[in-house]
Amino acid sequence: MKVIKIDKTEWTKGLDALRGDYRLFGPVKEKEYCNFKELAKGESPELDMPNTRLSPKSLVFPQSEAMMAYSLAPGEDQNICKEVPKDYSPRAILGIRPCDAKAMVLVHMNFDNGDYQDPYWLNLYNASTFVGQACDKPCGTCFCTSAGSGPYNEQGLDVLLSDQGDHYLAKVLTEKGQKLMAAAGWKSEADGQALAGKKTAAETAITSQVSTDRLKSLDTMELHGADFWEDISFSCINCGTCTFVCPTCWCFDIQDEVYGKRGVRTRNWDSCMFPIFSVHTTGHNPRGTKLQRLRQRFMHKLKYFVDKYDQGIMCVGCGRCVQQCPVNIDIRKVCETMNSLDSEKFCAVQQGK
Amino acid sequence: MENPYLPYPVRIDDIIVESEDRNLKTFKFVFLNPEDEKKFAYRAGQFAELSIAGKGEIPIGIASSPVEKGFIKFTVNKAGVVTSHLHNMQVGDVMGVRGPLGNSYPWNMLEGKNVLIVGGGFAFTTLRSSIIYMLDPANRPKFGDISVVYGARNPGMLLYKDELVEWEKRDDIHMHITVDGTDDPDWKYNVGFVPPITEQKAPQGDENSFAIVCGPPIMIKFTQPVLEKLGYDHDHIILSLENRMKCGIGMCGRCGIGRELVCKDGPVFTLKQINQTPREY
Amino acid sequence: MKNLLEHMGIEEGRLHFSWISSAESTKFVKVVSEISEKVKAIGPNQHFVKQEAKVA
Amino acid sequence: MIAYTEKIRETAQRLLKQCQVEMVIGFRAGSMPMMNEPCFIRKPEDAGQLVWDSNCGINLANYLTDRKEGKIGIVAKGCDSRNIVTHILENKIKREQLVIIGVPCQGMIDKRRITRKAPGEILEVIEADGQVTVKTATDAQTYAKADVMQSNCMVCKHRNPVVHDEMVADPVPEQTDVDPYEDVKAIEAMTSEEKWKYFDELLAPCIRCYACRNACPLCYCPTCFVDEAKPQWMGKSQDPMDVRTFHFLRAYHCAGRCTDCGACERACPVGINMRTLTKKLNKDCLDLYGWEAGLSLDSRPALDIYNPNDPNEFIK
Repeated sequence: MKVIKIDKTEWTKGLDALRGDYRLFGPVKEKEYCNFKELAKGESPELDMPNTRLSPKSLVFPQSEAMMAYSLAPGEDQNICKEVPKDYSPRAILGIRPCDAKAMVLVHMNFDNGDYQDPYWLNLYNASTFVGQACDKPCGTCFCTSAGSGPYNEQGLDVLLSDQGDHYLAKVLTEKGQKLMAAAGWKSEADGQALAGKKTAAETAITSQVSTDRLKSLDTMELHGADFWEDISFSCINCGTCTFVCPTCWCFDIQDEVYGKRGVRTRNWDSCMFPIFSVHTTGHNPRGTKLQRLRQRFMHKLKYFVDKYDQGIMCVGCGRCVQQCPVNIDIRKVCETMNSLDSEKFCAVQQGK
Repeated sequence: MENPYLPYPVRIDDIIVESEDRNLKTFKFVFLNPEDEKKFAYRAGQFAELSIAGKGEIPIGIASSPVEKGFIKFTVNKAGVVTSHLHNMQVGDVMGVRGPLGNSYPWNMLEGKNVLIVGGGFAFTTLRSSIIYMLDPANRPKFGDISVVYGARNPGMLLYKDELVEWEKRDDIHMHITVDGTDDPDWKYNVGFVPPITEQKAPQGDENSFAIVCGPPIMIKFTQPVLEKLGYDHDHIILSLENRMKCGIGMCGRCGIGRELVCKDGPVFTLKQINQTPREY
Repeated sequence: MKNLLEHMGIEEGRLHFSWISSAESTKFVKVVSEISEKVKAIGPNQHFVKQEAKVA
Repeated sequence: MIAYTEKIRETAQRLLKQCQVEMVIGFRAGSMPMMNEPCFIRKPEDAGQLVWDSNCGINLANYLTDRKEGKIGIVAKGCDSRNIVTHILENKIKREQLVIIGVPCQGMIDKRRITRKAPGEILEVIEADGQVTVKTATDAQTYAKADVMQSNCMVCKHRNPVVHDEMVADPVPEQTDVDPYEDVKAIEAMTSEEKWKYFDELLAPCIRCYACRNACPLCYCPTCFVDEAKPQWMGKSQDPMDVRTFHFLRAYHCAGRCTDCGACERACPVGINMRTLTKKLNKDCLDLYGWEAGLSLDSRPALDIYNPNDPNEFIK
């Protein structure tokens, strides 16, 4: 597809033009951290940042979302759930990083699972045009290149922007992207040669890696029963930080809330780290200990998902959980430990590496 | 896009108290919109989310059978927030049903085979659905011998008593009803736990026989070796699992046992399949 | 509890505690009247009220 | 710090070798700058994993709740030891089960404070002689450690363990010229409207991951009030009222028990200083009852006892 040169002087003008057709979302600095927010009029996305503190998953999967509403008052509609109005007008997601866009591709497989389609997630996803920004300055915790993504990865993006100093080079990847570029009035075609060099440089700058080659062939039950889980899970405090900051974690809870004679059925993010996630009404909990819950998280990401979809691990290497885990449980270390089961059983853990 | 979270509105048509402790009631629902009944085409062994506005949803096995038309039935144990509320509802009240959900008993595989049904307690619901389905005149020729071992704590806790009596009388189904204990001197059926009764009464297994087991975990645990002894292979032992669920359609993530989701890939699995999962149910 | 609520921005005088025996009817009337006066003077409560969850 | 580490390893090894303990709970080196990971050691030969520096801010008392081992060694700085005392008083662990390896503490580094100051991604943080050197790809900056400590450490008056069986060093001098409640007083001086707004803004970033609750050694309830379903006490959404209810009630559950160890603030992924709530309660407990949590095994917590002289002007 085409490569378009966007002079930085034309950037805000283009954004203003886009506002006619799209709601704009992008990273905004609030207090200490950048997070994805709807851009106010005249506001530009903060593109020069390491990455947002929270992943952009909330753009298509809000942490709390109304699913349906109902009346509890006597009448014809009493107790009948009805859909609630939603705004699925076109949205432009500006400055999403390739890892996070790839994460949406993985999550898509869950919300469109062949038998059922989740209308809330899919409608928002389909309404969005993803304008990604390539990462030229990856962090020490980034391991996207070994997690099925990369700083210039194009999966899940409609446009990929690369910062070239005084201008951006925009690689248009889809029809949707094409349409957005036209709406913004960015049209001066350029050759994309500069992109290849930058891509290689960015990939080389990624110093952190995980090995995933053996995960698929390893036996599920053997991994599940491995004795390293006690060591890995000891420090875990079972908070939901890793799951909430993760761009590929999609688990949710459904809750009814009543206000007088009306009620709303809402869904909220949930976390496999929380004991109530899996507890039965009888009080029996199949994952009642923190070891079981932590194991579920890593086994899901690094084994069950791998087996189920054959699309690699359910992790894009964004490094958020590594940076934000309060007790420094590092998925890279866990992945290595799992991947090297048997051959180097325990070495890595026992030496504290 | 169809919204799979949106329940079909139904009216409670009848409520039957099934057990003497009054904790088990069967609810008969009629769809408010007749076209919804067509969309709710189900197989025996599937479940649905019963949805009560303001309270939430609860996954319950479908107790009625696909051959019964015009209504659906669920037998519900009073336990949590939603089921307690449901038990207080009245005939005529409107609520929601979402489904059918999950796979079912593997009817294609079971055709032409002998079927042994082992059930305990209130998990008998989808088994009732299955028995009615198999005994339907149109379906009965498709199956070989049908045997049933069904147990409850005491005679007062047995579900669907009228039907049990009827099935007892038939000669195309072998009923072995049992209770853990009773002080009723007129009790004319078995006394004992399900596993030993199964061992005494159930037919031997072979490649033409399948066993469907549904009951509390403890019963399943002790029935498994009995079935093995009787000659049922692990891929001929069929179990229906329960796990905490919310969405029922394979999305919310909580009911996973390894890569399988109990709500969508199950709830029915062969023992052979379950052996390959971490059994987190 | 009172201190912490007021620390978070609930107005002083909105939360009251009292210890009244079932036999102390006059005290009960007195306390309730006093409290109603005070709370009326502060006006309707605006905080810690959830009309409906603000969710997407 | 290196001396501390060596002494901790030596002690842990000795305790394990002599079978005085089944396990030692301490810290091992983390995979990131300014992070160490809580860990347990069961074999004497593994004691070398243990480390000590100014990145051991997680409160290890959290890992003692209802532990079944007969004998546990635990590395404890001042605040950890106060929470161990609280745990013992609240029957979450027995004193006889513990061999407490006391560490006189000189304050923990505030990861966020340093990250804010650094011009880029921090690659390495080195501390020596009261100085902290922060290296990024492009430069290196040195700060006085006193300027980059966790804010609770800056005003800490109990750096030395209050209870211990071993000590890895001589006690450090306690800070005396600090006012622990300056920030609380600033809020107290606000009008109700200002206070409401202050907490609105403070709690706005909360994602209800419950890291604050779970990092807190006091929050050991088997089922937290936010998770309770029968009855359900509060909403589970991101509604600001639900978020505030959670923080308000959690703080209240810590009244008279909180040692201001800072674990909640440190654990928060979005940088909320929820200590402004717990500290208010600490201040009230000190002002009203002269009580500070976890200083002695011999006295019951302020809200655990009745005294006819308790101030009661709030009751009409």
